[in-house]
Amino acid sequence: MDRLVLDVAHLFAGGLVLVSFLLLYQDRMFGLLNTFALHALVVSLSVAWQAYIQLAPHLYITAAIALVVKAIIIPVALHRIIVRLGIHRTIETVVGIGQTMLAGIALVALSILVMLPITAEAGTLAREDLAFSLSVILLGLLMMISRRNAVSQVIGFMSIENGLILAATAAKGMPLVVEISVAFSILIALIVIGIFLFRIRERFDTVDVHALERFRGEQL
Amino acid sequence: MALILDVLVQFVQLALVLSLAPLLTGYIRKVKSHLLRRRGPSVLQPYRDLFKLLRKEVVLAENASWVFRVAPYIVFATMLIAAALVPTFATGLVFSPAADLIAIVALLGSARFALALAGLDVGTSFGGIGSSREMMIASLAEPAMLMIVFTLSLLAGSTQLSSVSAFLHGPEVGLRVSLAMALVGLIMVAIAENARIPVDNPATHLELTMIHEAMILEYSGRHLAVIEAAASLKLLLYLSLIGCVFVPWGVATAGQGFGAFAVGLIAYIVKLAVGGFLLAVFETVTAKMRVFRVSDFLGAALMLGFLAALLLFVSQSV
Amino acid sequence: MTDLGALLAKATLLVPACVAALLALFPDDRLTARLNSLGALVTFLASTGLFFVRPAAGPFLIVDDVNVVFIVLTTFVGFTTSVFSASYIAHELEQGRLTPVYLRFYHAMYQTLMFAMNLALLANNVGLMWVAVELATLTTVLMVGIYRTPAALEAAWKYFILGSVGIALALFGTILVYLAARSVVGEGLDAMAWNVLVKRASAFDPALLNLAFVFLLLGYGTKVGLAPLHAWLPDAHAEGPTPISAVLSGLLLNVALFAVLRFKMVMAANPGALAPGPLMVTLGLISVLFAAFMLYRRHDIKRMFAYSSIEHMGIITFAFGMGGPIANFAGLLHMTFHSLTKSAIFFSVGHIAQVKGTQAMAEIRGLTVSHPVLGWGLVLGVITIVGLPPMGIFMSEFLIITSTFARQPVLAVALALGLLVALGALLLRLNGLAFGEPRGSSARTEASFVPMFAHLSLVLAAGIYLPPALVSWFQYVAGLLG
Amino acid sequence: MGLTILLSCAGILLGASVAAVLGARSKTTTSLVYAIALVASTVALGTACSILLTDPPAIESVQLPIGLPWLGAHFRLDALSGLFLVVTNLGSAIASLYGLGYGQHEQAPGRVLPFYPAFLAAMNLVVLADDAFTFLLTWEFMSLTSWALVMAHHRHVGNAKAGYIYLLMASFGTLSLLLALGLLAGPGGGYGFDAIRSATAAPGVTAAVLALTLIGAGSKAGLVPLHVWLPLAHPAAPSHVSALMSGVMTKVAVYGFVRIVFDLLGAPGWWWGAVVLTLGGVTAVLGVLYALMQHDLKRLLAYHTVENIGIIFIGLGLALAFQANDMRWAAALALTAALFHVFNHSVFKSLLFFGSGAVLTATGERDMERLGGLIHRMPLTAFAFLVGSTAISALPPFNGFVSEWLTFQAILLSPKLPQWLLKFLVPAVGAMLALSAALAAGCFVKAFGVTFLGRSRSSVAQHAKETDVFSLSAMFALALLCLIAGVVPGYFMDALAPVTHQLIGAQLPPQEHLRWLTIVPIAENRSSYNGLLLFVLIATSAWLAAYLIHFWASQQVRRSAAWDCGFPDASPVTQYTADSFAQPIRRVFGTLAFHAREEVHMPPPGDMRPATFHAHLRDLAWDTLYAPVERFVGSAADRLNRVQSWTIRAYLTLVFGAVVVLLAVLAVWH
Repeated sequence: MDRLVLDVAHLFAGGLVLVSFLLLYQDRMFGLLNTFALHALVVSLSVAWQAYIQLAPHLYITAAIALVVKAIIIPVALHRIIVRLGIHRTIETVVGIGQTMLAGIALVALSILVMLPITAEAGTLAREDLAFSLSVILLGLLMMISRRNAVSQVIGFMSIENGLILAATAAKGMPLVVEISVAFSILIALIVIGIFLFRIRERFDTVDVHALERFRGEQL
Repeated sequence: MALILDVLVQFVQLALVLSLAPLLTGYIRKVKSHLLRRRGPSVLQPYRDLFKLLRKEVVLAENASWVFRVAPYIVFATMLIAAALVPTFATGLVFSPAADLIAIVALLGSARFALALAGLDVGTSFGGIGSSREMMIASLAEPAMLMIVFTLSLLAGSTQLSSVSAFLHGPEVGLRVSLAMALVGLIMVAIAENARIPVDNPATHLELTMIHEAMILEYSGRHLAVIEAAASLKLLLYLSLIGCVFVPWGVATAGQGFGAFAVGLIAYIVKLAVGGFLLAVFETVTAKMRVFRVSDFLGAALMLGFLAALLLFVSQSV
Repeated sequence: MTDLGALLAKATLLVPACVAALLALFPDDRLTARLNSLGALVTFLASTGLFFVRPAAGPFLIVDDVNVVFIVLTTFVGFTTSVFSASYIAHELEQGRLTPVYLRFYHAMYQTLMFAMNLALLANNVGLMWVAVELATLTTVLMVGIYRTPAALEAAWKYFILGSVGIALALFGTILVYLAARSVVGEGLDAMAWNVLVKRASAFDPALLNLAFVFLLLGYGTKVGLAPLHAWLPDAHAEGPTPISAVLSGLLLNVALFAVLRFKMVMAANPGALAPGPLMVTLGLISVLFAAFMLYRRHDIKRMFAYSSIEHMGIITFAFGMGGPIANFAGLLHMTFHSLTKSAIFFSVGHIAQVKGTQAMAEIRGLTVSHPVLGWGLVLGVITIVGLPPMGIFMSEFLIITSTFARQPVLAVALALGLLVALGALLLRLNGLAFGEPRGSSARTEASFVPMFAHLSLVLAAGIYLPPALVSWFQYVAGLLG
Repeated sequence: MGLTILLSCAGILLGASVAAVLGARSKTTTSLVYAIALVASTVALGTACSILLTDPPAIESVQLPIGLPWLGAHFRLDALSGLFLVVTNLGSAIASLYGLGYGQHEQAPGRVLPFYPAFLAAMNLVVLADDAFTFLLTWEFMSLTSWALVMAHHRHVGNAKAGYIYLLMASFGTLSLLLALGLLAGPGGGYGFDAIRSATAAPGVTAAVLALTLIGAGSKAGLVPLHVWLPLAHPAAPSHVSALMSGVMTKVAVYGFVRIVFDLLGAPGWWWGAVVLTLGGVTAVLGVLYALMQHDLKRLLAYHTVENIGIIFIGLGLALAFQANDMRWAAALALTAALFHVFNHSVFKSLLFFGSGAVLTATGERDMERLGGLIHRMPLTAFAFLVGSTAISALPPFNGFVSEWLTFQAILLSPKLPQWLLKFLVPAVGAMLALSAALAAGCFVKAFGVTFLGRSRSSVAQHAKETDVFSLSAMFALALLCLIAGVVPGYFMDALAPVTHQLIGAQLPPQEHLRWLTIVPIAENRSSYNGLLLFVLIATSAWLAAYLIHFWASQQVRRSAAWDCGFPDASPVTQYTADSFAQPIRRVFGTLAFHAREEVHMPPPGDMRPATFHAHLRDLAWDTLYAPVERFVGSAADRLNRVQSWTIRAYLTLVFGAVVVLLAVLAVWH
């Protein structure tokens, strides 16, 4: 029984990393949204599984939030925004998809390398899971810096958050998980609203006033 | 009692230098004119000039301030005291502890300071020329002089003139290269300081070449007389300095009695005569140099003095 | 006694929260400023009570030697800033840069921010502390963007994104700490209670702690504004309302640094963990040197002092990184003095920018002639911040440099050069701002100078005489910091 | 007891400065502040004198519960601090007396009065401080207050820049002193001077400390090449403050050097002397050459301070060299010379700055090219200034000569030094000293002659009025002091004996009992000097000559136009100017010392354009040391400044990079 339980948990964690790679791979906006929905789905599933095996019903709330907010509402909202603001349907990348994937693999390797020294008595959550969530976080960061679109950057950030939720829920008996996930959802909601309010079409840095900053004081 | 006697001797020397100075000037002029196949004025001419000038009234420029009127007396007094402190016929006089060689050099500096100020006082361009050139020359001549002083005092282990000449009189001096350098340097400095050819020409009034004469251009009457007297005192001072340091023979020491004093006196006058003659010959055979060559001339003197001192520093190892 | 302490602690948290709610609902825009100051004053008084009576450490809240000084400092600066903000905001209303609606919003947010910071300081639960810091971030983001100029929105947005990433990193670190603690302490709240963590830290898994500290340092370090994580800080200071700049520099940076310090104590308590010193020293030194050079080409007065905040955060981090009783003591001292001084400087800068109608330093000249009090206040503040005596910062910098020089001469020389470069830049600007022929409007200011001079005189007094109680507190905490 | 009085004097002064902030408006405040300062510093002066003259000097120390918490503020009063307190408070007292009159002309008293007493207090406290923290705090506070005074006239062009450079250099110096004391204190933080004294430092440490102290104290005292701020800052301040900065504050810097190197650092190595000597010699010559090239009176005086600092450091270097070779009495002689020069320079430099201040108030001019003929308008000021010029030119019978004479005597002892480097170095330095002395005379012929003599070069100079009685009394007090210290130096040298005894363990033979007050530093037959006798002889013979001539010969005087080789009444423009006076010396030394270039544009005959002459001088120290640093900082700032305008994605990349790097480090660390 126990063996199986852990394997399922690992399955979800590994799946999340896989989906993160899929996110990195996407070059069309809508495909990205769908993949992110999948990402959120996997997270909610793993959270639910953790709730089940830890007998921690409050985790179901987190799972529900993940499912509703991130797998449904936000993708839909972003879909609307893209249509409304007429954002390009293709994703501008800084470096080619290929290099990004390679970098991603390197990051996964790094996170595993970092996790190696951790002694196994870290509990039921073995190093692998921790390594997985860390790699999800790093992949999310990589996505944020390798994509030029605001939307894809937001999605990168949300995948980071998924990784955090994964780690938090899998950390058995961690208090305040629900509160934290709620707080995070607020954050994300604000970001999405921000995109909408600030009419940010393509990038975070469309209005880059400081590029204009010229020094007008007396020289040294 | 003994103190009074010492003071008396001191004042004798004071009177001696005061009376001999114009004579020396006249004598040098006489020798020069003989060398030029002229008869020339009598050796007593300087005295006559002085008394003539003393009786004349003073013509002051409107702008002249008290500095202009006081300076001549300061110069004269300083020069007189300095000359009186250099041993002429006897060393170890009662006032000689008051000032050693360095102090005497500084006294000459004070006199120069006063005269340069006087040159600037009236506010004419020539006075300015004179003062600024005089200070330029002094800025090189004084260090050279001090270097020579270093050399002598390092040899004698004292800056006190009496001790120096006593030491150089003594046996353990021998012949030293630094002494030779010092002598040459001292002569060069003396020529520059007394405004003799080739540095300056005491007889010229050609505006652009004047140095010393330009400073005192505005002086007349008794002031001029006092300044002239001071100038001749300065010449005498340098000659007697060279004499008592480099040819210390015959100089009496205090308290040796009148016989020794008489010998010293004769020796001193002989030295003055020889020195004056050599100076006259030198001035006759050389030509005056451009003002801005003077710096090289005095730079050479400074180098000589410095080398002399350095040699002694290096040779004196403990 | 302790129940009274608990009451005070609760008051410190609840008063701002309630006042915030009240202000959000309160229609009248004339009284709001006063109410704001009043609330801040009550909070301050309540927190000063904590000096004398302390509650027992609960699972969520704790008052101990480590945070009591900072909580009092925070509430005090919060109060003085609210007084300053009253006169500042009135002027903004006249100028029409803010509408009454935004004013309500502003005051509500101000109290929320106070609540968040007090919570972060009082939190015993590291998760709670994280939530509080996130809340503080959100509120400040909203206030930075309150003027809704393109520049302000840009700054707010930059702050928002970078802050969120930092927060995310910090959360991962927090989770790791919990994991490290769980296997020793057991599941549940205790594994996140800070006092328990420190007690039991020696048994934790060092590898997990190391990983955790890396994330916590980077996460909260983003909030501290250490280079190269600093990017949000200058613009956020420059574009927001000046009271918020004062609170940001004076308090929020301190709170974030305080979070880092708490975890440094855990690290120090564990023999197997890597020494956090080198990391902090490196980050601190980078920040000092970077900020020092950045100071030269500034033309916006508020942005310049924001960079100076980066510099000083660097100094403090450097000091804690060096460790040892003297350096830690100096670091704590420097935290206190910096928050007082920098907020005072922003008070004067706020009035200056208002009366001159610009933040461009090239347009501001000869303040000591046109506005003597304001100008000399600025001069005094700058002289204090660059560490000239007899102000307190001279003492802390003296201790940091001398204690470092005996151990790591190279680092000390590098730090000293950084300080010198920064001093050169700030004095150069000060010359232009305070002296020479006055330029720009010389209208009278109806400013309240009390907060500014209160802060500066406190720093001055501390530079000459430190009360023994304070000294013993700092020495105790310095010992904990290892 | 004495320490208590001194500390309370400092306290009173600080209180006065706080009070002055409140009541800076009214005229009465001015008089009040200066009166308080006068009284306080006079009391302090008396106390310090009594300390210095009690034999053996009592060492008092006290610890106040302020400053560093676990250390407290230590203050100590010994012979050394006693001497420098005398210098400080003498300068302060007379400057305050001068300020009673001069301060009335101040346009912005609010910018002077609050800082002036604080400045005085700071200087006193530096000399009294007995632990590293208090020392540095008061030291930097002294810089800060003097900076505020420099900024008093911030609207004049260049003053703000001068203040900026000054405060920057001062902080630089303080930082290096801080490092030096940090080295001495060690990791344990033994900041007390007694702890430092008892500890013994490693050779490498002592070398570093000496270098840092030379930088720190030297930058405040104005050693070349750290002097650049001095000629900018000192003239910018109000004149009595310039006098204090030039005459007294530089001496406090010397005190810092002496305290650390002679007292705290332990037995010197012989090469210390070599380093200090070289710096001193170079400083002396370059300082006076710079001074000669100036035509701004106050700046000339400021540059000349650099020269005197050089002379003082020559003495100190000799003392170090002798002490290292255990020639204690020679070291005592050199140290006495240096310390006596410290006193003398503080006296006549203050006098000269007071004179320049009187000229400034009378004419509103600092530029000598627009002055001249002032001796007719302000005779008393002119007389006092003349005395000061004579004294600073090291001419007998004034005090400047005595200290230089002692320095020469010390140099003449140095052949006994075994080290070869010193054998070559010392005569060279001696030549430099002689050169600088001679140049100084030229410099002050120019300063006095162009300013006070000749004909007025501008209408302001024509209508100048004599200055007020307070300023005059201050100047004449100092002039009298110059003469007294010159004619009876024996008493002063005896007063210095306890200091040399404290620092070196030897002292000169007592001078005051010798016949006719002759001073004999070493031995009767070696060297001796008697200023009194010289003065009396010169005065009497001058007076006698004048009297006799006027009595026997003639005393008529006729005023007429100047003869001037027969040129008809040339205008005052044709007088020698300051620049033309310096031209021969510029030709001789200038090309070497500061790449002097002269440009003459002589239009062809018949052309109406005026001929022009330009002399270009460069400050080599600035070109070679400071300009590169300035350029580096500027370019580094420009490079880094690009970061300011990056995009958010770039910043995120920075964060990401930081994470990855730290994780990699962590991975490697295991």
